[in-house]
Amino acid sequence: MKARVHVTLKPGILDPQGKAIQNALASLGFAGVEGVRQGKVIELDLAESDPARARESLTAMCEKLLANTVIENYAIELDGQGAP
Amino acid sequence: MKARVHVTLKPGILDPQGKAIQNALASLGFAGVEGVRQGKVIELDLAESDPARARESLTAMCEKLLANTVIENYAIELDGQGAP
Amino acid sequence: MKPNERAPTPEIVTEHGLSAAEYDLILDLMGRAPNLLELGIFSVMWSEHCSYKSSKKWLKTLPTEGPRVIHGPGENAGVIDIGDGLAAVFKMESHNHPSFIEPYQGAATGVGGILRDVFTMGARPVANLNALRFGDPAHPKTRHLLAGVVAGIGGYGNCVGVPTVGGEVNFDPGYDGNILVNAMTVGIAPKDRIFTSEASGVGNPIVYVGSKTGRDGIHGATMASAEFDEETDEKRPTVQVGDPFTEKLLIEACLELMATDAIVAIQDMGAAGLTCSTFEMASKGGLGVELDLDRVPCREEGMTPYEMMLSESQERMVMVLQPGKETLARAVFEKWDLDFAVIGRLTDTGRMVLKLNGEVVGDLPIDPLAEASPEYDRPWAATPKPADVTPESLAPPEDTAQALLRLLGAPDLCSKRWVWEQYDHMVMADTVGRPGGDAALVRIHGSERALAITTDCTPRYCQASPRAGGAQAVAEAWRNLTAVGAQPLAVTDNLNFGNPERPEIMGQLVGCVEGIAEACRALDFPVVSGNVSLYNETNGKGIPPTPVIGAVGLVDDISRATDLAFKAAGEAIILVGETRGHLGASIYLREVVGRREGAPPPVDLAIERRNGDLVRGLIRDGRVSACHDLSDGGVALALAEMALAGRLGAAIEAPQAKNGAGNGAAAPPIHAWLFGEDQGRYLVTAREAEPVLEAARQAGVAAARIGVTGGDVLTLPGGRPISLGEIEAAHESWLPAYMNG
Amino acid sequence: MKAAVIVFPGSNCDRDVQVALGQSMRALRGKGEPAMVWHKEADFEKVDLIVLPGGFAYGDYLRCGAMAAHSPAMREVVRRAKKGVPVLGICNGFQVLTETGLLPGAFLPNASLKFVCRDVHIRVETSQSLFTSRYETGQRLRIPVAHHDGNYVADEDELDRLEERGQIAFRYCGKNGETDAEANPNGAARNIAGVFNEEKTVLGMMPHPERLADPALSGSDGRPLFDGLVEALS
Ligand SMILES: Nc1ncnc2c1ncn2[C@@H]1O[C@H](COP(=O)(O)OP(=O)(O)O)[C@@H](O)[C@H]1O
Ligand SMILES: [Mg+2]
Repeated sequence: MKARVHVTLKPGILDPQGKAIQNALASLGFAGVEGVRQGKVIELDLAESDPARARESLTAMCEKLLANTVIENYAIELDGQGAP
Repeated sequence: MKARVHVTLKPGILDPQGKAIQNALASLGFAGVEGVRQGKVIELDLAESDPARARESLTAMCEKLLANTVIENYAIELDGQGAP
Repeated sequence: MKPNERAPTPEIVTEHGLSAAEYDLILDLMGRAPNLLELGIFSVMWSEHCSYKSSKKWLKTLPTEGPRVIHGPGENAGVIDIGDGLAAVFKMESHNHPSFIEPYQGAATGVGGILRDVFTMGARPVANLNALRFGDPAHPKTRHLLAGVVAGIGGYGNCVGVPTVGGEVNFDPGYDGNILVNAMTVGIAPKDRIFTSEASGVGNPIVYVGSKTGRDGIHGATMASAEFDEETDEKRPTVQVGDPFTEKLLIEACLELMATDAIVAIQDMGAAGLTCSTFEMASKGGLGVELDLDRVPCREEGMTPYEMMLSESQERMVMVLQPGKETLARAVFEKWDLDFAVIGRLTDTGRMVLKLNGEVVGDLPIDPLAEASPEYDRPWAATPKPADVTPESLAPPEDTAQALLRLLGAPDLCSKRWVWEQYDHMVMADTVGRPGGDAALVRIHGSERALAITTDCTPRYCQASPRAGGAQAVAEAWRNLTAVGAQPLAVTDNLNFGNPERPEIMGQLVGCVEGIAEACRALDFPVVSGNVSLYNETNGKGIPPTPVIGAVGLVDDISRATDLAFKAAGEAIILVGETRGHLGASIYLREVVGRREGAPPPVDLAIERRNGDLVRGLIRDGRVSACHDLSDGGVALALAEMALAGRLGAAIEAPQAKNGAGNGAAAPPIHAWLFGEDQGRYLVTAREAEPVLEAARQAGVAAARIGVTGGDVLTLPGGRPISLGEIEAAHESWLPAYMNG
Repeated sequence: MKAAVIVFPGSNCDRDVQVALGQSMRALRGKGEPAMVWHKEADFEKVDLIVLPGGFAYGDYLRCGAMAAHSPAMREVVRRAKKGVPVLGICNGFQVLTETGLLPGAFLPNASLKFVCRDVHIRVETSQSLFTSRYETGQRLRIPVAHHDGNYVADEDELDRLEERGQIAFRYCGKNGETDAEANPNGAARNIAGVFNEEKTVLGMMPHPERLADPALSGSDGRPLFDGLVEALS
């Protein structure tokens, strides 16, 4: 099944990429952009077809590798299971 | 209003990061990961509150800055307007 | 066999960039109509990019031999003997079109490609350089292209861990629609362990290593030879994405296997990937190949033979192994997590036979195809001789100091720090001379010796007079190596021009090559490798002729090399070489006066050599403390750069008579003396002027003491003193300010 | 003294640090050469110092140091570090150390979002460690940085704790030692260029001392770090 992992910086952490995008948008003349944060999406094709087991294994992947939980949050989205 | 822009590599374009993540997951013992692609999500806070106008302006932002349309696709998601 | 279910239509033939005459030749060679796969192979093999069909005739006129040359043009890279059992392996290559379409990936894959050309030959890459040309800074695309190209070069080179130590960046509206990205790599190999692509041994396995094959840049090689038009933006051909991490693994794995005796021949997959590489190996060895395309590692399902043969996926190599060495080789590549597949074998048929599921899907003759590769003697028209601009015809600037500051901050002359600070120029811990000097100095690991490396070209000279411009590019490169104390050894070139089917463009190419050949001959500076990029043209307007010269020299003792920084107060500043104040085609004329005209400064190669030999000797004998060659912006600009590098000012006196020439001729007007771009000149500093002047007299070289170092201002004759702070602000601020704009 | 340099796929300063450390070993002890340990080897010999070199382990894909942190050799490094074996991580090595949790904090892209390679000045915050014993507290060093993700972050409490416990090894500084924003090449919190673990047996630093440990390379401010280690560990 297909899964998506969304990795975002924790709220208190300054996001240099988001800030740069915000500045660039302003200088391109896009008004009214009040905040920008950039995150990652990791799309995975899994052999697993059971949603519960898939979610369990994705959680382990996130904790171990996909996210750095010191500064990042993650959310798991399984195809057909709605957005996180 | 809040908006999210999802930026992904076009199909067929090599994704070295995705490939490396896939290998790393395998060597960490996560079996059954058959493909990985990495993309970006850009979350924006917009002063605009009209969905149509917001979408129009986000499309322009994507074409101009947020996505590299030579190799990337983008999808716009507006809060309360469902996933792309 | 069913090679011919569908004969290609004329449209398909045209789409493959083949002329009707070329297609007739194909019919002759094949004795039948080719199928699509075969047509694709012909088209890439005969593309300008792979066949050099427009330039071959002229490239043959370049001097390519010398006592140090081990391999000249024709191999993946040139190889020269640098003593101590070592060889320097180097080449420059363009990635112009791809970088215009996708600057980051285009430039990154350009670096990847040239690195492979060098380590394919058994050399560990030790330095990268990049010669970049962009459009008018005011053009809407320029900033984005520059940012992307620099990030791409850094992104790739930094990751593979090869220092990027030098290059050049120019701007001109003539590149608005066609930027130039020329990348150079220098490597070092044991002299007796150079690898080539010449296959041998019928039956030997052909092995594929590296990344998997995807549908990247199919037909990129033909694209690189076709003019752009407004529709290019629409076509958006698949862009190749580079993976520097895999390249790094490939370098290490190849060098590891090269230390054994497993490899017979090796070739990187560059333009036209598997086709060009296997073809070349077989053709050089006078053999045939048989490939089982089922075994080619593919990134995607359902790839056709056409796609596999023409894919330009990056980070791939082909090797011919000694029989029985497959297991050993596989272990090395698997250690580095790289794909490894035996995809075929050498045959004695002289044909390239391609099989899929045991069925023949393509069958072409190798030698006839390579030999019949078209070679054109394209008509050419010489560039008309420009009128001279005499110094006297130009009024002096209102404010000399202002004119200098203007030049220091001009896009072409300003500091390129913003660029090179994005490049790891120190990894490998052998960068003795960092970017910002005349030539980079890269220590030969574990020794006290170093390679000096530079790239040079002054397109405005080439435009005014191709022959003089071509010679000047070589002379300037030679001078830059000399200025750090190196013995210049050999060059690589990257000839960037517009559409060769137009006689005036062809005339530029012919003129530049003549100039290069003449200068290389006169300076004993053979051309050992190179690359040609044509059709750099948009809507019928070609780029300025840009024959970039990359040059390598040798320093025997790094403690005897020098740089351009003023070292101590109270030292004499000596101008070596004759100053006539040539302002035609100068940067002063363009930036301060606002005119683009005149003939470029003449290059007298005998004087160039005499002056350079003197200066190099002075540096080696420790008789000068700093040295800088003169080029764009002349005496004034060089003084400012030396002052800035040394954080030390200088006071300069007005010239008395035509500088030290001793023939009593009148001195040129001050502005011409300060900003003229006469060739063959250097500025040096020394505690005592007289011994240097005496050495110059002995050698018959014009030289004069023009001032003294000290203080924190630069005072030019006829101008107000300029503080180092002002110089720094003018020199350092333009590029960052522009990029932040 | 025995030392090991862990080589990850994509490491590219492994040889540089081997040379710099080896040079100090030979100068002070007359012999020695750090061993190169491939990342797949978990059972490398007993050593007095482990070095994690700079470079782009696994291409720095996903996050710098993330994949390297899980290699077999790293699992062993973590185990030994916890027993007190000294570990030095330079640049990418520092990133790997934070990913393993041996050092606190994490890295974001430089505030400029650009790779930066240039000499910077750093201030030695304490000479009381086996890594910095040959420097004076407050001494200013000129050492190059070369990274894209050197923007050190940790939450405020963590940063306060680092300060209190003297775990900050180096800070980016200006000509007169001032640790202001102008002297900060990457936006790192509190100008942090290097941190210790609590026991000061593990040091991670972004600048590359191995690149200026040889006078032929226009400076040798990095040399005392290696000399000090050789002195302390043999
Ligand atoms: N793209 C670049 N990459 C690295 N270094 C560069 C680049 N462009 C310019 N430089 C460096 O800036 C310095 C000045 O360049 P340039 O004016 O072309 O030198 P010169 O006039 O001596 O040929 C040189 O040291 C050169 O290597
Ligand atoms: Mg120069």
